[in-house]
Amino acid sequence: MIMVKKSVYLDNSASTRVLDEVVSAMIPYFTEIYGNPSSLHSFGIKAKKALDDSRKIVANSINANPEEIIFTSGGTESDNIAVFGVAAARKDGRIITTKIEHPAIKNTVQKLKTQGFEVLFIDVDYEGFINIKQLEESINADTILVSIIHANNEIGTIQDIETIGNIIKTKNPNTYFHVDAVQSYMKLPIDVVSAKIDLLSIASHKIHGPKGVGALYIRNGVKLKSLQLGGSHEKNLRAGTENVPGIVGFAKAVELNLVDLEEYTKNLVFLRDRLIDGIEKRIPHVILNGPRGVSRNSNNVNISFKHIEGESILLYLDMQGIAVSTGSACSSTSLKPSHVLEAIGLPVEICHGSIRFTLSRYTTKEEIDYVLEVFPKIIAKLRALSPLNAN
Amino acid sequence: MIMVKKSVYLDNSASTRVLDEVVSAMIPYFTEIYGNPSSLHSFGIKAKKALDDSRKIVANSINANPEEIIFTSGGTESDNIAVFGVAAARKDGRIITTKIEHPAIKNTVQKLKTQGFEVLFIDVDYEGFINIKQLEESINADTILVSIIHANNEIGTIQDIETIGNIIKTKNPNTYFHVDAVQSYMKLPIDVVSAKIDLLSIASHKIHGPKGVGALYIRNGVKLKSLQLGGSHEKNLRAGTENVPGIVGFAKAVELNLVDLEEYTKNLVFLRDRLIDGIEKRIPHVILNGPRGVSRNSNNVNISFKHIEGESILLYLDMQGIAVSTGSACSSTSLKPSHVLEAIGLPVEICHGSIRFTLSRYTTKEEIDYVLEVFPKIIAKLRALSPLNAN
Amino acid sequence: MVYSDTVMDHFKNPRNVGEIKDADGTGNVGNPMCGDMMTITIEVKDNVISDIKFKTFGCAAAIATSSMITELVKGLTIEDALKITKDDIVENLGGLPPIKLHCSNLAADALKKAIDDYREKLNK
Amino acid sequence: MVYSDTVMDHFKNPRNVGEIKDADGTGNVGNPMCGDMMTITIEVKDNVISDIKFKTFGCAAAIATSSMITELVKGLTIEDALKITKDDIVENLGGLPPIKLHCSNLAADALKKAIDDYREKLNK
Ligand SMILES: Cc1ncc(COP(=O)(O)O)c(C=O)c1O
Ligand SMILES: Cc1ncc(COP(=O)(O)O)c(C=O)c1O
Repeated sequence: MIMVKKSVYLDNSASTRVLDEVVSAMIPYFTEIYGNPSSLHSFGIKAKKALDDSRKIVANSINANPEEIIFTSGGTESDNIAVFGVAAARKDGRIITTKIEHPAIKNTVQKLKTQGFEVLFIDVDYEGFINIKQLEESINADTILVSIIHANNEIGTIQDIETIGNIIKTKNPNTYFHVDAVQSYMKLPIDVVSAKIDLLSIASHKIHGPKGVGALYIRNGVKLKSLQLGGSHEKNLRAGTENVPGIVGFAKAVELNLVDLEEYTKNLVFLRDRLIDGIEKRIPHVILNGPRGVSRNSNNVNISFKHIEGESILLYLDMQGIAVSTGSACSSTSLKPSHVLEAIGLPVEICHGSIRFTLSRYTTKEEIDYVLEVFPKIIAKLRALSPLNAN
Repeated sequence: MIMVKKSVYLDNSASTRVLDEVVSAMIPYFTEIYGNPSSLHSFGIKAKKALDDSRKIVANSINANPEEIIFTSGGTESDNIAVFGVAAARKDGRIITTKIEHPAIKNTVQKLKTQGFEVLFIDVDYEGFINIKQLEESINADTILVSIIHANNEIGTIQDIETIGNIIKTKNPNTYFHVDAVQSYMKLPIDVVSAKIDLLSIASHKIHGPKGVGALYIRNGVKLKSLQLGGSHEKNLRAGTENVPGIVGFAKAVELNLVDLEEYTKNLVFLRDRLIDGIEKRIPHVILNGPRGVSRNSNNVNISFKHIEGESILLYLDMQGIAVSTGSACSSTSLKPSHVLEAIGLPVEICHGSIRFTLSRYTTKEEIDYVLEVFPKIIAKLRALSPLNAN
Repeated sequence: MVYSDTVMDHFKNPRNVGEIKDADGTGNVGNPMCGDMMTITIEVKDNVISDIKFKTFGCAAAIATSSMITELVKGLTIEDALKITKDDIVENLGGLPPIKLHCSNLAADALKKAIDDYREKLNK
Repeated sequence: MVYSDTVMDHFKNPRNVGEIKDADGTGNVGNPMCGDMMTITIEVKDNVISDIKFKTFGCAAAIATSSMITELVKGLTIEDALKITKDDIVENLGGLPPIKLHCSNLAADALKKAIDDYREKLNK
């Protein structure tokens, strides 16, 4: 009997498969329209046009103007330009963020703290929702920036950015509002105007586009210093020859996602809840991290398995062809438990046994059912190994 | 008679056509091995392996160790990390560079000047060679960094980095030596050990690899602060999900270039000199900028045409299907004459009439001959329009 | 930077290129150091610009604006010719990229100088 | 992070899993807060470790080092068992990723504690 090794990729918040149509859209920009968009000849003009067209597509998708979008090398760079760029332009003041940010925000604001900025981290409740009242009370006349993660990358909690945007602008219209939408983009509708957003970070490789490309929305009029210096690209806000094929691929991915966004979001929610329910029914001593229902990102399942450690679960699943993550991919090579799980008050020993499954448009019901079939055995085997189990 | 529109791309220092084999090498990393290299499952491990293999290839090509290479989003980012990174680690001191740097160095050191660093720009002679004596005398105990462009992007002058490296280390072993090798990489042999180089910037899209990828060599032991913060990628020196397909493509391009480096360099030199000689023979009142012979980058021809302006030449050539640049691509949308041509002492009015032709492995003798055929007519037509001609 | 079709047409096929021998008026503006220089010569008969020629050192926009202004004023009276503004030139060219707008100044200035020169000679 | 084949083998098929009822010695180390915890129980006959079992809460490296140490010391005299160092464990496993090296400490410590416990009981 020939065994076909299954391959079930459930780590789509770490990175996604690029859509075939996206690859096809990119290829001409490698081998035909390979000019530098700064060049004046027709090779350059064609490349420039591709940039402009892509900018329009990305801008439209969040109700922005094309000139309000700059392309970057990814979500991390977008976050860095937003935070460091505003800080450099304003020189001092208070910066407010949350306890559950991605390291690209967490570490940038922490750096600014060492440079004399006042930094506040807003608390979250046990489901990961920020304390809105605390936020409101924290915004003072000196507050230059509030940075909020829209859908959390680890536990999927969605913050109400419309309400937050209104609160910020009511308390201090000069405070900039940055949203890290890397995980929510193309999963939730985003309207930068109605949510009063000044800056918004997104990344291509989380939405079935290529790695190495991101974008930052910068509302017209926002004052910001560029970090990377060189030629006069991207409105002088981001020097460096533009990654034309990558940007074209990013825009194509946006276009393709928008075609059937509602439909496949519905399917994602169905599969997500099937996975949650299935695990909760089949496996004892589990805790779902993050909220249930509409306030949970459509692709995210994060569950703690008591008495066992996450890496072991991950590797046993991998042997069955199932790819998941422990906490966030970024911290998976460090030994510290996730700051997000700590922030929602999960006991540290339970943090260690947490697994994140993140689905995508490629995930099927059969795959979820396969996971539900093999998973209880894996957990049982590992719990049999555990000295904590007996207690 | 059907006219086939010619397409002669002579702007390879701006950006290059990606090799077909490079595209083929990248494709699996879009649609099959799309994991995040930080992930622990097999999708991640395969992506990580691709990164490691690519790092080895790039490291070998300059006689470095794999752990001395970090991948970036391009030449500009590599330059920025080198200059800003060393400045942030050392806090103050003297930085020495040249008057003919790319804006990615020129603008970064100028920024550091406003932050209290002492910045010196070394003079160059009429062919673009730096004043070695002035450099030597400028290196003092406070000198933290010397940054030198290896092959100039506009006029092709090659600096003798082995001699420079030795001078720097003799005068002050604690001075770091950064080389901007974006234009020389894969055109000239580079040995970071024998040239005593501490930091070296290269970019993929100048060597027939994809845009949006570069690398920075950082000698083991060099102290440097990272600019972009976030997850712990690239030895904590460059946060952000790695552009795996781009990096794989970059390494593939390196491999392919190395196969026949000598052969095609010989051919480049032949075509380069054929173009220079042909123009000098057929068109009066021209000036070759940069040196002749072995000290000129193999792909670079930069010529000033008196009495006419560069953009007009560029556009007339473009109408004939020939893509060239005026000065460097980056400054082609600005009205200021090139700082490089100013630095070699070319009168300003002549700077305006300068054209850069940059060849590649795809350039053929037929293409060069076609340029030589149509070019005299274009120059004659534009000179007939010029009020300066009569004088 | 992308030029309009009209700009490219005037750039490719500039009208009224040259210099009128013993012109009634000559206007020189610009400076090769700045990358732009223009000479306009006019022939005037009965207060009408009966012939006009230009020579331009400069970019495509500089050449096209020169060519356009010669077309616009040829056959006009001196007074009507002076009413042609840089905006008229830009409009007739179907627009110019922002960083090239200064070129339209240059052409209008050169024409004005040529007319001034003609009037000066007349008053001598 | 990539584990050696031997680590993966011991992780997939851990040897000597469990707890010896009425063990002659028991060693507990680690703390679930730190993500690692291990219990080793031994049976000693004529100064020889005749049986040994482990239970481990932890990563693949923690499980593999536990499994490996049980294999290494089973059948050894108490004195020889104490000579097994963490380096021996790592070597027998074909190496460990640097950030996982601390796991080998844990296993050696657990064994030592089990032996101490055995000796203490003996002396009572
Ligand atoms: C919420 C969030 N912000 C920022 C990032 C960083 O994006 P990138 O990996 O594209 O640098 C990520 C990616 O994991 C993320 O999930
Ligand atoms: C010498 C030199 N340095 C740096 C750069 C910047 O590289 P990139 O365009 O990849 O950002 C260039 C590109 O034009 C260059 O020629």
